[in-house]
Amino acid sequence: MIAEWFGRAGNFSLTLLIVTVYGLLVGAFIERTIAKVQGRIGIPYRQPFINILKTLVKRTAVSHGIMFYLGPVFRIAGGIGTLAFIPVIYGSETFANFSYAGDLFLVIYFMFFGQLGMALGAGESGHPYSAIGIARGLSQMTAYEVPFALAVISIVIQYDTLSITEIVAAQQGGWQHWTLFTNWVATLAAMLAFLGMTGYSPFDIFLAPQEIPIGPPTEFHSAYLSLLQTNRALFGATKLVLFMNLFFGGATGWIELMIKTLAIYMVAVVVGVAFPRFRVDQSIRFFFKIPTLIGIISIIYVQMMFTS
Amino acid sequence: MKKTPSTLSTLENAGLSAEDQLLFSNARPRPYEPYPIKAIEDFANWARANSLWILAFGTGCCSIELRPLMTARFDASRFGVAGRPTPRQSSVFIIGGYVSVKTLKRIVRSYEQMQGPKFIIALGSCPANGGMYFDSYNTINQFDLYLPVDLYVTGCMPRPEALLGAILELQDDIKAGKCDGANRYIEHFDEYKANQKKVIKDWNMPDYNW
Amino acid sequence: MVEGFITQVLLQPLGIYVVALGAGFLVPLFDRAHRSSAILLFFLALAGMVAIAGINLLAILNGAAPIQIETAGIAPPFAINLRFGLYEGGFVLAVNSIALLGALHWLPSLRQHASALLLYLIMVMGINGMVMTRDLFNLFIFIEITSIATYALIGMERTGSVLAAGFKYIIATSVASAFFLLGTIFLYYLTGTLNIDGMVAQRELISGPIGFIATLFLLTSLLIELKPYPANGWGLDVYETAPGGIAALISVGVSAGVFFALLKTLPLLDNYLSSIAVVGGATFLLSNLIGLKQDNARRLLGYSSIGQMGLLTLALAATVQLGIEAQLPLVAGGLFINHLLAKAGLFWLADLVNRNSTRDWSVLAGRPGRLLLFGILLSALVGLPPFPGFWAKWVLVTELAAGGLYPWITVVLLGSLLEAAYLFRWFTQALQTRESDTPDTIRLESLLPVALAALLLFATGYGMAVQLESDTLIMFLPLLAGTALWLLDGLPGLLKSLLMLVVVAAGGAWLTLDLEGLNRIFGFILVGGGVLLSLATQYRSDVRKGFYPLLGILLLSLATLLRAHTSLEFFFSWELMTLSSYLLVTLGRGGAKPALTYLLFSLAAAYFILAGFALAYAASGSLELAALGDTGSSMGLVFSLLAAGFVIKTGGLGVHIWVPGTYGEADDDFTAVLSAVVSKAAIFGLLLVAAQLGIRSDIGLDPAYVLGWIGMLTATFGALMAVFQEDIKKLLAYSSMGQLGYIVTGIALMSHLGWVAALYLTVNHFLFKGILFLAVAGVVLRTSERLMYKMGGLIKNMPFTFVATMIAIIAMSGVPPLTGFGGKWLLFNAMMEKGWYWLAALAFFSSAVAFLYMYRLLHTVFLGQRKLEHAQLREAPAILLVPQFLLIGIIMVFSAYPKLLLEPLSSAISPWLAGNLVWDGLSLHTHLGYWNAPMIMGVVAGVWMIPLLFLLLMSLTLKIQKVGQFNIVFAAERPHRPEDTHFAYNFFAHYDRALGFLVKPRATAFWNSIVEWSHTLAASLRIFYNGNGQTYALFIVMYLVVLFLVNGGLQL
Amino acid sequence: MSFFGDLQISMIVLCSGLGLVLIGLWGILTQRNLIRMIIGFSLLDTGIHMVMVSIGYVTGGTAPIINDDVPMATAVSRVVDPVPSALVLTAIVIGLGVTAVMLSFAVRIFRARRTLMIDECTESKW
Repeated sequence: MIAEWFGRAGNFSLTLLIVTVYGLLVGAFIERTIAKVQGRIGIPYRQPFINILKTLVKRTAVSHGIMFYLGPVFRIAGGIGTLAFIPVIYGSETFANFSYAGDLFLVIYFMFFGQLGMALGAGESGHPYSAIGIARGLSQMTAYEVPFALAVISIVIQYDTLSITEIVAAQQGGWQHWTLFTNWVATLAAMLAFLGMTGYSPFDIFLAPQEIPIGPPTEFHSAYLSLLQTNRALFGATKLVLFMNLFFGGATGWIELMIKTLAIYMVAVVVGVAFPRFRVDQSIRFFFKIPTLIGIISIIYVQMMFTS
Repeated sequence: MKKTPSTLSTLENAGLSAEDQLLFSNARPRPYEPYPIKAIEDFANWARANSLWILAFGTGCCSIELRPLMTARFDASRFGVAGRPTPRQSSVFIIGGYVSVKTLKRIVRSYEQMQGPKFIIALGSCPANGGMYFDSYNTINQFDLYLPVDLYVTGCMPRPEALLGAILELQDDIKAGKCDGANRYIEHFDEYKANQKKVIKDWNMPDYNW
Repeated sequence: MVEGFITQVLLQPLGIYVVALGAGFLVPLFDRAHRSSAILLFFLALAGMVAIAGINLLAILNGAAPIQIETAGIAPPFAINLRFGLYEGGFVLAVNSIALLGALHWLPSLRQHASALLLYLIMVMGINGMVMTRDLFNLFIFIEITSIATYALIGMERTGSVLAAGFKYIIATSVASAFFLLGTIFLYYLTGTLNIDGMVAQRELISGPIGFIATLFLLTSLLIELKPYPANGWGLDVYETAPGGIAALISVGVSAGVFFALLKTLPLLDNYLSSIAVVGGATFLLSNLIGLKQDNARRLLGYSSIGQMGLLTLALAATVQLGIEAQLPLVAGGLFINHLLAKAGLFWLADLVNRNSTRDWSVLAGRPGRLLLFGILLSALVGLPPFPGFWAKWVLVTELAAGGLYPWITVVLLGSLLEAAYLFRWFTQALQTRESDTPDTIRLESLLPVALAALLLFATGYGMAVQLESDTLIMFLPLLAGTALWLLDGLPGLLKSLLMLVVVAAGGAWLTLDLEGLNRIFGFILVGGGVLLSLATQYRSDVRKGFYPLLGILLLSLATLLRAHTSLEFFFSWELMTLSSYLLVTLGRGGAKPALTYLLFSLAAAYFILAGFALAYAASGSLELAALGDTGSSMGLVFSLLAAGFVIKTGGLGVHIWVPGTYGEADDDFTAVLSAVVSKAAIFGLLLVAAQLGIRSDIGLDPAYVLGWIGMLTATFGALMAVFQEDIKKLLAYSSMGQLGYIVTGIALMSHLGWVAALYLTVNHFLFKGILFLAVAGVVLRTSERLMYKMGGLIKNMPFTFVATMIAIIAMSGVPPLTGFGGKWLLFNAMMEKGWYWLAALAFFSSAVAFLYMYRLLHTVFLGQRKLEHAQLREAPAILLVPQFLLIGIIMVFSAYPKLLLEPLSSAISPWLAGNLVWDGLSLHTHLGYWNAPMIMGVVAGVWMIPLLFLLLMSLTLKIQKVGQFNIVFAAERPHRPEDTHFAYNFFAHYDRALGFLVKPRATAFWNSIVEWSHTLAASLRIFYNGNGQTYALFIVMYLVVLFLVNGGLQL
Repeated sequence: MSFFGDLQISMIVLCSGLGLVLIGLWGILTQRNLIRMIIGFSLLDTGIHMVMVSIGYVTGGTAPIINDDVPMATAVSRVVDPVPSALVLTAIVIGLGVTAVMLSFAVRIFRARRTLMIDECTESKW
């Protein structure tokens, strides 16, 4: 029993390592890509690692209180935990993580864990901009959650299961079985929600570096910041893996995973470099219009196509 | 400057009202030691040198030269340089040109809020000797009386190439472990503070802005 | 000889007249000698009348035959005869007793006027005669005797307004008497007899045009005497102006006599039953509606009196129409005795308080004893338990339903609601202290008659309960406990609190521990939870007069609610719960006004439930709760009515407007009980109804589906409204509303999984909302603030409260690994299983919105910038924290091992909805997904601990300086004041800009317009009461004409 | 049979009684002076008494006294019904009482407010 637990934990640590490193590399890759578009060379691939390292080796720090201290811990625990409940590689016992503890529903709700903890930490910093950033972030979250929920419901109807493993299993056997092709409406709704979820432009007002110096984490620094930076890469990659599993047929190997997630990420990047920023109320209204409509259509669509 | 070990463990915060005293920390800053193992310290310095986050605070007209640094022509991000909107997360403070007394107050506050190790590059002639504003009533002439400067870049105003060169030089200095401005500031805290207070008349901040 | 005289004459019913007349003659003589001796004689006579009535009634109750009294030893029809049967005895005893009490009350004035003694005796004797006589002409004489005595009593007051009102009264009643006389003589012409029994025996002779005219005159006269709308302005004027003692006796005594006259002549008037019912119903409804507009206390009582007589008339006509005369004593008797005691008591009280405007009754504020009396009388009048009116209305409504007279049910319930509205508005006004009030000068002993009336109400209420129910002891247990605690109300607060807890714990355990299934589970929540949360009441050591007895009643009535086997038992406990919780809310700082809204919505809910139970009884013929399902074709309607009632009580969308005020203004510790415990009673009711009715296949899915939508919309809008609240308690109130919405949806699913979800959510809501409200109680105690933006940074002062709040909020939010996730997971699975996809999507949205207010609560109160004046605050008292941490313990256990909770829930549901939860080890499986709570708990603990350890390790290499609250980056400036640095006020302004249009107060506007419209309607309906005696007389004549036309007068 | 023979005496009394009732009602409803209203009431009362008497009257009947002239056996068809007469007596007494009370009210109202107009006594309303 104990050995089994250690085994699982070990396997998961491997997954965690790969996904984190991959997430950091993807971040660098995107930065470099954008730089190339702008005619620059861009950061070296090692830059995200150095950044984390640099913040770790800072020698001073201040603390605003216990929740401030625990905020980053909650945040990264949210990221790691979310990954822990997602099977990363289809058909691999090693990289199934702890996905047998809970289903898709668990993953969706666990994504809030880190955000809530971080919000509390940022709140205790006492900086008004943190609170403003959180208020904006939470508000926007309620909006993009709607098309996402509709898309999730749509695919749950389609595959008649909440188990991510089974959803991936149902998409095996060729690209034509991916949700992207069998239920493109739901995928479209989910990808629109994804734009909000990544926090890239045009939905990045809750970070707004110039207006509310990067919002929630504005007071975090040193080792706290290193945890947050790690989580940003890890959590971003985790969301990509989740979307890949739900809509793009999952992955049977790491290479497939990397190609697919990079492709999904590029959607957000392309939209992000092309569009200016929405105000919060504008982005909320945006999500309640077209994306929600598409989400609603996806449920009607799936009921017509798959349940008769 | 000679070292004056402070006798008090806390600061007076004389500039604050009794009410405000409760709201600000009155702890006296302490210098930090390098890592005990040389290899680790070198590695840490390498990381610090290759990830220079600049506080986005343009204090004077030379700050105009900071912008081109990130553009395609100079692309400082190659060297790990990035802008950061909050002093908490920044490690390099580039004093962009002349420093008025009013700005000095904000510079001091922001600098103290940065977490060490932290570095200052003084850009242009003005921070060094007052430059063309040497006889202005509200411009300070010698910046390093108030905050420790790690590197000066002269010129009025220096080209971005000069600034980029300064950054590379700073990286070399950091890697060599020569940039201990932050500790110097703390070790000579009382003198620095006295100098600051000499010019800043409306001192309504705590003595050290944690 | 003397002994013979006493037993043969005096103790016979006729002795009443002997005593009254004899004393009447002697009183002036005695008065010559000494005023006091006359008064003594007067009281002796009244007491004698009570005694004679009582002795004879007792004999009849013991099985003696009704006493027939023949005058002059000649049998009817050649002489007048009287009868003293069960009905007569009851009425006479009641009237005489109230007359005795009234005389006690009126004693100070009686001392002034010796002739009043005589008139009073004559009046009472007249009423006795009206009740007992069997001769129509003799009835006329007694009516006139009573009237003349009344006129004279009114005329003794020499102010212009009383005299004017008296004159109008004389004109009206004289015209009515003239009609009576005409009717009598025509009846005599047709039947050749004046004896009512004789006429009834020859009923067939009373036909044709003359018969029609004769009965029409008789009917009109009696109805007019009962003051029907709109021909009753003269009655109102007298009620308004006459001294309270007289008004009371007119309202209850004279009206009772006339009512009895109608009762005994009804066999002659059987053609007009529908007219009588319509007149009664319309009078009840309309006079209660018009009462809304009234702010003169006595005139208000007048409207209420008229309404009550209308209800009695309606009840009489309906009972006869349905052929259920056997129920008459319960229905008419109950309503009558209720009206008699309550109304007389109120008139007396009005006399003592001596304030015309109901607003000025605020002199009673802060006088618990007086308010208690006032409240008892009002509650009785409205028909709340345990008073006779409650039982009578129950029987009336169930019988109306059984007879299919549904419109009348609507009239009765709507009228009752309107009456409750203005009566309890009055009570609300009495509760509010005003600066300008001078203390009232009521002497304690002068309250004796009022107190006796209140006591008699309890006694008669219990008497009726015994008639209707077998399990009365258990039903009355909460009241007994409450009374016992009330007697100890002088003790120090902490001791009382302790006593209450002991009583409730012992009583509750005795009542609920042998329950099974669902009831057992709710027993733990309602009683166990109630006691646990009530522990916190110890945090206040002040006296809190009335608080502990009421809380005891409330919690024990929740226990008896669970024990109920019949719908009557259920409804009794339900109403008791409503009443006690209402009174508890009024004890809060600003509680009086919101409590009124709460009461009215609760009563509306109760009336829906009553109507539902009545229909169920009509359909199944049984009062057993278990028989609710045997209601055949009316099942859908029964379900809808009952569900509507319970949904109102959960604060469903549209009828939620009572929630914020009630939860906001009630005492802080009581709010916890109200939200965490009392609201679950509605959930229990809903489950009960769903179990008996909702799951039946023949009911169709539609009502349940509608219920599901109502629940989910409530959840969504509750969350949205909570987002924009600045008041911490109102925020939690809206949150409660929303959370109960999920539970309602869970119940509406009508599936095993759905119900498990609903029950799980119920338990969870109890756990976290109890913590939250208690935590808030601590915060409010320390800061004396309820507006969140005026707080901030309290985590430094109140870390334990913060931890409790945070854990409760995580448990509420649905974030794993705490209990909230299980509820959301179960609900989502159940909804998907059922195919309720749109509701599932809405649930996602509303649970996301919930994050906004949850974060706002934590941030603006505990995080951010602390105000200077809060720097020295202490942690909340330990006694507040203990229940919170006990609840946290339970949350933790259930989070890690939900099987402990889910297994009993599932097995409690299985009797109704087959199915069971599929377990694989500790992992719960549904059709769609799986949930392994212990493992999730383990993983989360692991992934949380590892970064924490890492950070701790890194901290060793760092110099971490703890800093002050202003040591923040503030764009190179320094913050100036915590107030302008704390981002808290209008926290979600941007959200308001985007979605604020959804939460414009439409429901409030709707209900306000309902109030406004009903006031406008009332204003336009009372234009008939222009104060002119001639107009009133015209209405009387018109009444005759209308009755003539409506009953087909033109066809003759 | 003469014309008057057809029109029975009781019918005349009945009709005039009912007429008086109507006149009395008219008086009560239209006359604003309290005294006139009381007179109206008296007329109404009297009218009712006449109606009562007329109902008991048997045309050509004798006084309801049982003696040798009117034996028991035939009394019912020959005598006037005595009951209405008795009732009328009582009713008159009561009517008198009511009228007296009304008049005393009128007096007191006049004393209290120096008017006898009923439409000036409308302060209690709505």
